[in-house]
Amino acid sequence: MNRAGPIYLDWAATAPLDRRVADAMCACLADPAAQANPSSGHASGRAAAALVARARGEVAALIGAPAESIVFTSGATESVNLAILGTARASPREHRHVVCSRVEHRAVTGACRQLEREVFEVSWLSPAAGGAIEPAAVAAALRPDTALVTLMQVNNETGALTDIAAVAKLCRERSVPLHVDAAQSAGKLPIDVAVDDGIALLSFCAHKLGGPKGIGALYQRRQPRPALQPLMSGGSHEAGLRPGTLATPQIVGFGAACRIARESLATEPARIRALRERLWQALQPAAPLWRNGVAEPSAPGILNAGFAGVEGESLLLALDGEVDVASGAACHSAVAEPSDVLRALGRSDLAIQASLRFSLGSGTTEAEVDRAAGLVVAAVRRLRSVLPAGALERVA
Amino acid sequence: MNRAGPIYLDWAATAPLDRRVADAMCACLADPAAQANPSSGHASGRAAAALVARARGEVAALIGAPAESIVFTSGATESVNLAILGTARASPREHRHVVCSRVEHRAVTGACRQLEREVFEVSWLSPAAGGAIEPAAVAAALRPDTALVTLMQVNNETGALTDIAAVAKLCRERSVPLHVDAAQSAGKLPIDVAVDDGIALLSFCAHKLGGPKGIGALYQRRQPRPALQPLMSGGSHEAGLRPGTLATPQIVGFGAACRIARESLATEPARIRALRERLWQALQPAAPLWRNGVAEPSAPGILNAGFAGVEGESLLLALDGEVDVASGAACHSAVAEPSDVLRALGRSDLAIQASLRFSLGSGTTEAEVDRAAGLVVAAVRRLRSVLPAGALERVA
Amino acid sequence: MSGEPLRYSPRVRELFAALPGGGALAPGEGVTVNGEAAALERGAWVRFEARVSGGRLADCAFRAWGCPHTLAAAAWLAQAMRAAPVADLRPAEVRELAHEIEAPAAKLGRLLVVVDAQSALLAAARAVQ
Amino acid sequence: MSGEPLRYSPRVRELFAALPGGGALAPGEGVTVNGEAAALERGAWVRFEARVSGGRLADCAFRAWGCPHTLAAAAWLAQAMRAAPVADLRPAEVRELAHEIEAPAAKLGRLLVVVDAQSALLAAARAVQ
Ligand SMILES: Cc1ncc(COP(=O)(O)O)c(C=O)c1O
Ligand SMILES: Cc1ncc(COP(=O)(O)O)c(C=O)c1O
Repeated sequence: MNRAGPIYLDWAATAPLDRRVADAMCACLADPAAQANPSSGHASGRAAAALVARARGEVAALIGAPAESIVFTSGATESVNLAILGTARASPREHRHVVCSRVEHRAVTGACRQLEREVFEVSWLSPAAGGAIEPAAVAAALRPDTALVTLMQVNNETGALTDIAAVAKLCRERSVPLHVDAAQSAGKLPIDVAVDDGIALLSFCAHKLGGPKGIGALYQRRQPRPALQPLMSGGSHEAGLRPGTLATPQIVGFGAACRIARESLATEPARIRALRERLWQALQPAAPLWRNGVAEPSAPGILNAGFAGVEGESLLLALDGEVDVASGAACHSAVAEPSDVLRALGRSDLAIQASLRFSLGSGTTEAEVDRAAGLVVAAVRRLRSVLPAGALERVA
Repeated sequence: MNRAGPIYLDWAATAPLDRRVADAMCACLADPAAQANPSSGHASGRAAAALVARARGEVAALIGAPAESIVFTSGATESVNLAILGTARASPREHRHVVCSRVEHRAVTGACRQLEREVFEVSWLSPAAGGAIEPAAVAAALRPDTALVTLMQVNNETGALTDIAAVAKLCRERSVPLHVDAAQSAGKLPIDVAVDDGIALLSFCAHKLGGPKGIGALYQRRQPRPALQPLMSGGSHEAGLRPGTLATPQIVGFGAACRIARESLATEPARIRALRERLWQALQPAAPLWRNGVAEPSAPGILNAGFAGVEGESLLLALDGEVDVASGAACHSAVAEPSDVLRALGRSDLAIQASLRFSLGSGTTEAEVDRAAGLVVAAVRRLRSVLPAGALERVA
Repeated sequence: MSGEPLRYSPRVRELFAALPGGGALAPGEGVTVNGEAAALERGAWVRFEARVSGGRLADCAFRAWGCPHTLAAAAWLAQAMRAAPVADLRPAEVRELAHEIEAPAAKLGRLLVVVDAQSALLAAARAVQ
Repeated sequence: MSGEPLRYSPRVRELFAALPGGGALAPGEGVTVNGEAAALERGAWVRFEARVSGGRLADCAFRAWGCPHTLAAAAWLAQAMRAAPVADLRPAEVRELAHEIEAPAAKLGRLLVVVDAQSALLAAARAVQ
């Protein structure tokens, strides 16, 4: 982000577009030979289709998948909806049970609630204390009529990491399709669907890993191939699963971002994890404070911290224009709605209000972390300096 | 398109990105201040949201709508599916009838067929001889239990123009929501939903009018506001109708393309219509030939013509690399599938095979039209030169 | 984790940035009184302190936990009351307070807490006269 | 209006571009025979013409309506038969023909029409010997 602007610590909401990806996209946007509809059979259409094919291979390679197992969508939200609604609606009549958790993204919980309005029964798993879902909890929830298990690998609010390999093994043994919401993990942690072949479906998107907004992928395993009912009609694009003209420059950008992310997987997670712990240390002068979710196992780039006695909206305004962070609560209206995820971890509404999610990414530097921590500590102290006596202990 | 490459006459499949749109998008892709998630409340998020808000106004202005009536989607396919499935599924139980036509795009016919698999009955209107739907046919199909009328303004294969103003008036009088698929007309013909206020929903996308692929809009009238059930879950974006992180650069490009299209509406349709008639004249040396659909009323840029005695796949290969045109048949497999639209016009399968859709756009020049016609005439003559005696009369 | 953009009037931003009168009362002559109100579930906890001297609120300070509007309203009221004769002071009208700092309707519940704290302060101030 | 990219082998592209032997027979000595087959619903109509002279197909030409594979196959066969002794000629095997020009399996039905036309030609050629 702009060096002159706020320090950007909201990479889990979206990553700024990688400069190399922007270059690849601009070249494609301006290239006369890339303009046709990739579905058109003529020479210009075939040139565009070749760009799509190459990018499809790069996207697939990030997760160890063959190119033909990737369905392009408009983002993780669509991938997740297609995976969940599509699998459930295509499943045999006697399979009417779905396993999900209470800490999933709203795209997942929303799709599962939609299934509840249809004929499905959903088992809502609670996370362990650290925020991850225990494979044992999944095992206990599986039933002969389970049509789908859907779990996130990394929680977008706490960074909690679920042992997807173990869940995949379980699902493979029980022949239950597993859908993984990898929006927060793809490109940030190694994933290999060839190894974890219990994963039947996996959703991710470009903009969380340095690619463009508005493009996502759904991985669909080949063998055995989970049946999917499309969300929309309109043509035979994407193996009949997802109609609509393919967005060549978006796909090219997604491919470039996946290639870059893959190359950086050997070093970036450790670098970012170290920065996160540096941030946590640098925030200590704002004690009393706490961490929402365990330190490990976790995604490298997410730190969710709460500051006793602090009101969330005021903390955000105190940081406004200086540090871009996410609140523990969604302020859709005047009264902020405490995060369901943090509630599932047993946090009080006041503690949730007093929490911030800091998320770091490939562009984050030590200097940014240090400056941001200093600004947060100062803001917390200023707000505490006017607290009524007893409020520090009572609120959060 | 590349001057050195094929002559591009497939603007109805997709328009090459307008250079000014590409510039606006590249600026946005590279702008540090435009990178955040427009849904984020922090300073960087608000900066992105301001870009989205401006573009929303430009997109709305193209069709005479207020900004808040525009829902951003991934394209016309999604808009159409959201409009049709969304309205039908949200309609009162006693409204279980939908009016559609046989010449709609596959996104529309597919969505209506999906409704038939649910609890709906669909009236499939046949076009008049010229390819348009008569308002009288709509009037005759309306029933007390009609939940939705869905019609395209301009047919993507023939360019036939349906009198949407008359249909809108009818629907308004009968209080039936009308959805217009304007993918081929928005930005190419004037549309004003403030005047034609019988239009309850209107779908269009950016890439048909010089904007980026992968972004579309659904107009939803405010008063009365048609109820819509979303296709996906995931958040309160777009008034709860369409979840997922907004793609700022895509939206910025869409806005720029709509502004440019609106400014050119006074002159471009006449210029393109004249080019199309020039093309039709220049093709006459390939007689016997015919026009699929009437010359007028029609969209300016589409000419669908058939060449007696010519096999479609061979004609395409003869033009391959020289002229990018669409076939009258979709060659999904070895045996080309004749277009349903041309079938609905009463064309034989062989006549459909022998047809090409030429579509012109803002970048099309007289020189291109003349050269393309010359190439087509030469190709037709060459193929006819090896025809068995009698074939010219028998096939097509 | 996302939400509506933060929208604050310039007046709120200004008061929030400076928090005039926030914290402890400056030492001085007179009797110290206070008034407090809290509604944690509504998101506000406000305490006013004042020194009453010569029939006036010689000084007035606030402490608060709450959103920016709450803090701004408390700061504004503390300033407005300063140096005023206790006899003239009336609890603020919530709507006028909201109008003064341009708070949205959804924040009225919190501003009520501010006014409740002010009422308590004024009662205490009248009692020591 | 869209579809799979056109995929043709270099051999098909070459034959299609030149259409060697397409159209009328060059004038010359001998008896003219022909063989024709058509299956419009399958998308092919092929007619071979040949001059038989001295027990050989002194010349051979084709006419066809059909897809590029059909035209290429007809052109290839016309060339292959040219100058061959009529007695030695056998109708092509559809699979060999497909292999020769690298036609996909889905096109076998059309190539059958080409072979049917060839068979008719050969029968006619044998009859005039
Ligand atoms: C875990 C998770 N799943 C799904 C999504 C949805 O992604 P998008 O908004 O790009 O569709 C997000 C993004 O917030 C996420 O964090
Ligand atoms: C009439 C019509 N409707 C809908 C669409 C679908 O547009 P998209 O592929 O951009 O989603 C098209 C594009 O082919 C069209 O011509």
